[in-house]
Amino acid sequence: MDKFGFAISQQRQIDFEANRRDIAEYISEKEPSFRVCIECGCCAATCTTGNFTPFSLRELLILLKRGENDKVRDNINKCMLCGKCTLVCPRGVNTRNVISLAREAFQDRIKNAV
Amino acid sequence: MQFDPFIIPFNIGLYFILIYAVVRSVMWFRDLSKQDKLRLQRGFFGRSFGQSLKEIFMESLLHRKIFKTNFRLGYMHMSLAFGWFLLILFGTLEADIFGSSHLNAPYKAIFFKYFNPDHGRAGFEAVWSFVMDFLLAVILSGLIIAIIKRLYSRIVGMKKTTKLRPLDKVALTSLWMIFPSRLIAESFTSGAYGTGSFLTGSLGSWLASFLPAHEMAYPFWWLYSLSLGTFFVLLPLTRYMHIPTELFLIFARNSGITTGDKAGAFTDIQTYSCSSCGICIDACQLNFSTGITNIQSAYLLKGIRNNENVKDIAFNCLMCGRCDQKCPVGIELTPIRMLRRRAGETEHVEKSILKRYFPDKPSFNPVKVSEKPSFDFLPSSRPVKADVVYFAGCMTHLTPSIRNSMIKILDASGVKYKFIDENGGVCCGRPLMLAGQDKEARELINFNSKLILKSGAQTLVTSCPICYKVFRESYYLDIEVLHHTQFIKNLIDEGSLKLNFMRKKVVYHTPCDLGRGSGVYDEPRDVLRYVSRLQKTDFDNENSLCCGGSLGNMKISYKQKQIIAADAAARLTKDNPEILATSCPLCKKTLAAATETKVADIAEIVAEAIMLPNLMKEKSNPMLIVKEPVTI
Amino acid sequence: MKKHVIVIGGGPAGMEAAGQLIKNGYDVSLFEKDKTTGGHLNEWFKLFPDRRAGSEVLDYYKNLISGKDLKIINSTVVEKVGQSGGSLTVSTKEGIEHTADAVVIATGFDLFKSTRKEEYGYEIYDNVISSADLEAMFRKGAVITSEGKTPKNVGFVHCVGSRDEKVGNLYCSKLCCITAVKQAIEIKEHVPGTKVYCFYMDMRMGGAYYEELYREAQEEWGVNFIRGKVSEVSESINNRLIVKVEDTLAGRPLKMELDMLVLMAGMEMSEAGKKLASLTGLKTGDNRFFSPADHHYGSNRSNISGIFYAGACTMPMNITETISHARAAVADVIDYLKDSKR
Amino acid sequence: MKIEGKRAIWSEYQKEIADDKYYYVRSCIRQNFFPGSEVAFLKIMREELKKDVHEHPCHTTCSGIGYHGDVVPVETAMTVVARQFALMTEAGYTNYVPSCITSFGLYTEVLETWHHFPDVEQKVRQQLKKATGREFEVPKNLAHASDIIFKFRKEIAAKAKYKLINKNTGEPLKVVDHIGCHYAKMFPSKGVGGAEYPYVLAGMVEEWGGEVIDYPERRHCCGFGFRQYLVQANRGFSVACSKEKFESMQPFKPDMIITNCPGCPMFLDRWQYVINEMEGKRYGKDGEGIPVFTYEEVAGLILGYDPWDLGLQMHQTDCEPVLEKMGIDYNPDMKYEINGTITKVNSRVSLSI
Repeated sequence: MDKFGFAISQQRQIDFEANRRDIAEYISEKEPSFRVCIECGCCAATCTTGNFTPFSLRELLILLKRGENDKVRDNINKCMLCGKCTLVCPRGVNTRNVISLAREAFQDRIKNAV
Repeated sequence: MQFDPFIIPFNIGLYFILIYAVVRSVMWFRDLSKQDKLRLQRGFFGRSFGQSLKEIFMESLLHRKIFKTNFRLGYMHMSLAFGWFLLILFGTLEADIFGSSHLNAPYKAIFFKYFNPDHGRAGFEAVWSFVMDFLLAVILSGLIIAIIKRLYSRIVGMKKTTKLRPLDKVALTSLWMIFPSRLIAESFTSGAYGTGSFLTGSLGSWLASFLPAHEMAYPFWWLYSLSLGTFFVLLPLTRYMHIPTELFLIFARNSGITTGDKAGAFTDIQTYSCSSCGICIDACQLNFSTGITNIQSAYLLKGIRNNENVKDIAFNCLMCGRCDQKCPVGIELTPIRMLRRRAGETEHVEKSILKRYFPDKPSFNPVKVSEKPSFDFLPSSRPVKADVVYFAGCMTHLTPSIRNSMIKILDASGVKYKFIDENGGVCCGRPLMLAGQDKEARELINFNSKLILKSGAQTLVTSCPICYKVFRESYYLDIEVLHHTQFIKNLIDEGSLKLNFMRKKVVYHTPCDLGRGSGVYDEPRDVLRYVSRLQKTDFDNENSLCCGGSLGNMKISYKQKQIIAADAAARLTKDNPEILATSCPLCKKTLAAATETKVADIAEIVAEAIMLPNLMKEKSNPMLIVKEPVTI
Repeated sequence: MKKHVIVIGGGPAGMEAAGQLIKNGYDVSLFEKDKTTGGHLNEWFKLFPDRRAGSEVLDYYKNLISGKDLKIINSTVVEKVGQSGGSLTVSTKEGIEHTADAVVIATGFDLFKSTRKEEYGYEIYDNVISSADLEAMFRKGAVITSEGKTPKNVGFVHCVGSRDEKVGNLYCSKLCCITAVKQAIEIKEHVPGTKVYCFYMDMRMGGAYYEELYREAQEEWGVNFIRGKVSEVSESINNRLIVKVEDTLAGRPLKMELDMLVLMAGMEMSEAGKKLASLTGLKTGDNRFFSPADHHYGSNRSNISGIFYAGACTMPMNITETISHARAAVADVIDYLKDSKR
Repeated sequence: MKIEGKRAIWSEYQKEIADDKYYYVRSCIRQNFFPGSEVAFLKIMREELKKDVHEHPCHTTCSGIGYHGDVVPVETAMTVVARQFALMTEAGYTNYVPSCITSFGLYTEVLETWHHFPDVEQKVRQQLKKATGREFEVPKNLAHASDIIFKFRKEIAAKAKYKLINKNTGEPLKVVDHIGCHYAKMFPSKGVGGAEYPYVLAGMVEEWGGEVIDYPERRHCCGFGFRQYLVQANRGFSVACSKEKFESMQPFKPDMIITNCPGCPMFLDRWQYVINEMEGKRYGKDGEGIPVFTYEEVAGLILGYDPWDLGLQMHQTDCEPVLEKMGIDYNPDMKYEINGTITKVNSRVSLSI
């Protein structure tokens, strides 16, 4: 591709139309509290995993909602499910269930793919 | 030779169920692990045999435990089980004593009246008939309660999780028909011959007054036999399978077999031993605080038996263990649920009749998202040396006053310790296990184990019962693991912690994972008694409530948790204590938000009670402290 | 003899002030530039946060002045208030003068003209509409695109004409956020299957039950909120709107196709108010609204004695605040007329 | 799309453009990329419109390319600009007409700066005086060369031999107008039609019979961006910009692109070739490219100038499809005629860019 000594840069933009948002819809249906997140970041601030590695539940939840699923799938397993985020969430989001549902949804999609 | 064709259905049913019970028992035995087989053999031929017989009598027949919790329910179960047992016993004796021969085939006892219609006119025979009628009356009274209970639960709109399948309906109908058909058959025969005692005799003579009793009796004897036969044949397909299975369970349990963390024949036996009595539903806080009535253990086991997808049921549970404590059959409900969580989603399969008589072993394949390790980002741990290591736990970091109190106590007691997760540690792994992710949990367990072992400590102290349970059960640490309440108790006993007595009225809330989960009931209460005026509540020890904050439940909303917490707090603070004490950071946080009463961890109460001389050597004073290097 | 008070503007503030003044026994004349009183309230279908009908508040005003001797002069623009001796002279555009002992200015606000945010293509792209246009759709009971179809994806742009130096408005109009939330819910009510996205800079949910409504929008109606201001709008070959926004919390630019885009127009000092200010010599602030004598304890008084302010001519206000502000103005008028020695 | 809405905005962005006596300054890079364009401009102005257009031999770069490439500080740039103004003043002209969009942007920026900070202007005056001994007057009128053509678009249409109309179908050609970023994005009020919906090229296209396409990425930069293409490692970003535009305009099936900036036609033209080489993708009809023109070339074409005199053979994306559609009478064999001899050039030679 780098015929001329460079390659054409890839889009960084989230293409909302092209993305699959079915995982977010699945979670939202099973755990309605997923919808009331206001992205305050309290979860990420207290996160046990976030103490060791750049892991932000807030970011992952947004990416899920936008259908940017790859990054979520690559990172969601870093969660230890310790539940601190659930305790500090000002909106009462059942974060642990959201994560479990996300894992489940990815699992199902992997199954379907096979 | 006394014979009539109507006995054939009964005979088929009886011999079928006897053979089936033997075959199924052999299959279960075969599926047990090697150790468990050995245990069962020793148990069966050993001392626990007597214990098992006693238990069978007390529980399977008399239903003592159900009696204890619910008299009406207990009577119902006892009248049906013990009543029927006695009816068979007395019937057999009757056939033996008054029949034409000794050691009769079972049907002769069952249909004794048909073959000996003249029996029971006077004297000893009449007394015996009276006893038989009395037993029948007892059973029928139990049956009436059962029918009322069933109708009532429909009237009040309690939802059944699964619809009755056609075979279930047939089985249930046949069960309900057994005793009424016997009553009517015996009554007609008695009416025709002028025999029978207070029940069959009176009913018989009344029926005979306007019906041709002699002709009417025969079809009802057929019905009686058919009902018995049908019930016996269909029994393995219904929840009444619990009757034979429970016998096996009692022997297995008394031989020392436990559920453990692997599925197997014992789990299977327990699953089939549930009689769906509903006591677990009554014990469940999700039921009595939030009105969730379709996820309790009875439904879980029913779903597993029916091969349904029980994932949502499995995860909607506080894992508090209240039902385990109350289960009259002694099924290890919470461990079975844990196994089910690990299995994740299972597809519902409608099984063939044959498969339902001889089900496959339930598969418990854990959910795997990826083969990659999940936590390879964790840093390699640097060793710290200490006699005692203190692991606060994630939840304790959200309740800094507990953490600070523990530091104060440790400093005051002069123990040489290291605070290994001072700057935020790695989760103990139990939350992942509760979510069914054992493989991932194992990674965290390995990480923490290394950290603890490298410290060379002899004692591990934690403030969190969740951590405590998993440290004890799933970590292979060859050191003493103590919850801080136990540790404080030791310090007081040794005399290294001098405390003032505070005249405060305190009640104690036992955290689920510390109490029912780990069996630690006494030490926290001892410590509290040492420093305060500990009061009783209706929910002490094994009967303690869950605070509602449980990490075990993945499904309920925050609002529902709040309701459970408020309900629990209200019940615990009924007598207006000054402090609602607990020994779990999560319980403290949850309860504190749900009550006006001051909620405090035992560590906080103790830290406040430390005598001044102890405090003199307090090392946590920022002016005196020598900063240690970061430990993680 | 009764003292004469002239109220300029027949919106909620003016009506409230006039009604309360009549109650207190004054001779009151109300000048309204439009054919009818009611102001912007006439255009609003439902009000936040309880989504009651706007007409209910209009009915309240009807009751407030019914049977009272209030002189309403419609279709008349007041241009200037002059001082002569102890009394005030109110001059209309036609040059007719009216004398008054006190004047209450309640000229309210103008909705920001969305064409000024050129990049959003208001009045260029068919399905870019303003919040007021959407209210008109609600009143008609039909939320449809220009092609007459039911929109499947609807976006809301918050802060159009507010907090935007490029259009000269540094201030927050305060009501657009909650209006967007209210309208988002109403869209879901009208067209249940529609997906709604709100593009916001900050969610300013300061009023009573605003935050609760925001939560309701998320939880019960599934309205999506994306933090980031739309930078540009264009039209695809299929006549769908393409919006570009940065999802600031994801840290990534985002492109989305919509069937309808609603611009949450902010509030500006009314044109009539501006003219009145300059001809009368009333002070205005950097935000161009009337500048009250004191922001804390003199928010109804002007720099000219005898002239008072009521409502959104001093700053963006909701109906509740407008009514309270108008009542406070009446208190100031009463106080003023009692003290004056005439 | 409501065209009235656009017209309303266009009417708000009127700009004063001088009608004669122009001091014309050439662009550094256009002279190399599309030398025919500036020649065509002069020819149209002088011969068709009979205007006085002055060119000064001492004119140098305005330094805008260095300024935007972060190598020339603003004060230096201002002093260079001041020298150009001094040359204009010395020549006795007051209407300054740059050929380059970046120059136009820089001149506008400098004039605005001086307007708001007169002390800066004084300082620049002193510096120029010290360095060159020259003095200058600020131009009375600053207009980009495309503004001038816009102003006389009707006069040119009146003389036109061809229209932007497909001869075969009678339908207007679909034209993408691409405005250089520095034309109005920095100072919207200085551009005809403003920055959001610029009218300068759209006005010409409309007048000359074409139909302007409004496609989603019309605002996007061509990818020139100075810093981007100058550094080889950044060129991928430059191509990506052009590519985004092509992807966006493709569904509208444009017949051609018209531009008013030095860099835009260069990059929109050359990157089509590069994208095709790297990804095998073309954006025009039937696997062709989309021809890219400067506004002078388009004006020249409709006035009937020979395509090869206009330098259309310098384009990497072939222009012939548009010539065919317009029905222009041209000799394909003369495409590469140099000094009377036809040289065969393989246009597919892989260039090192």
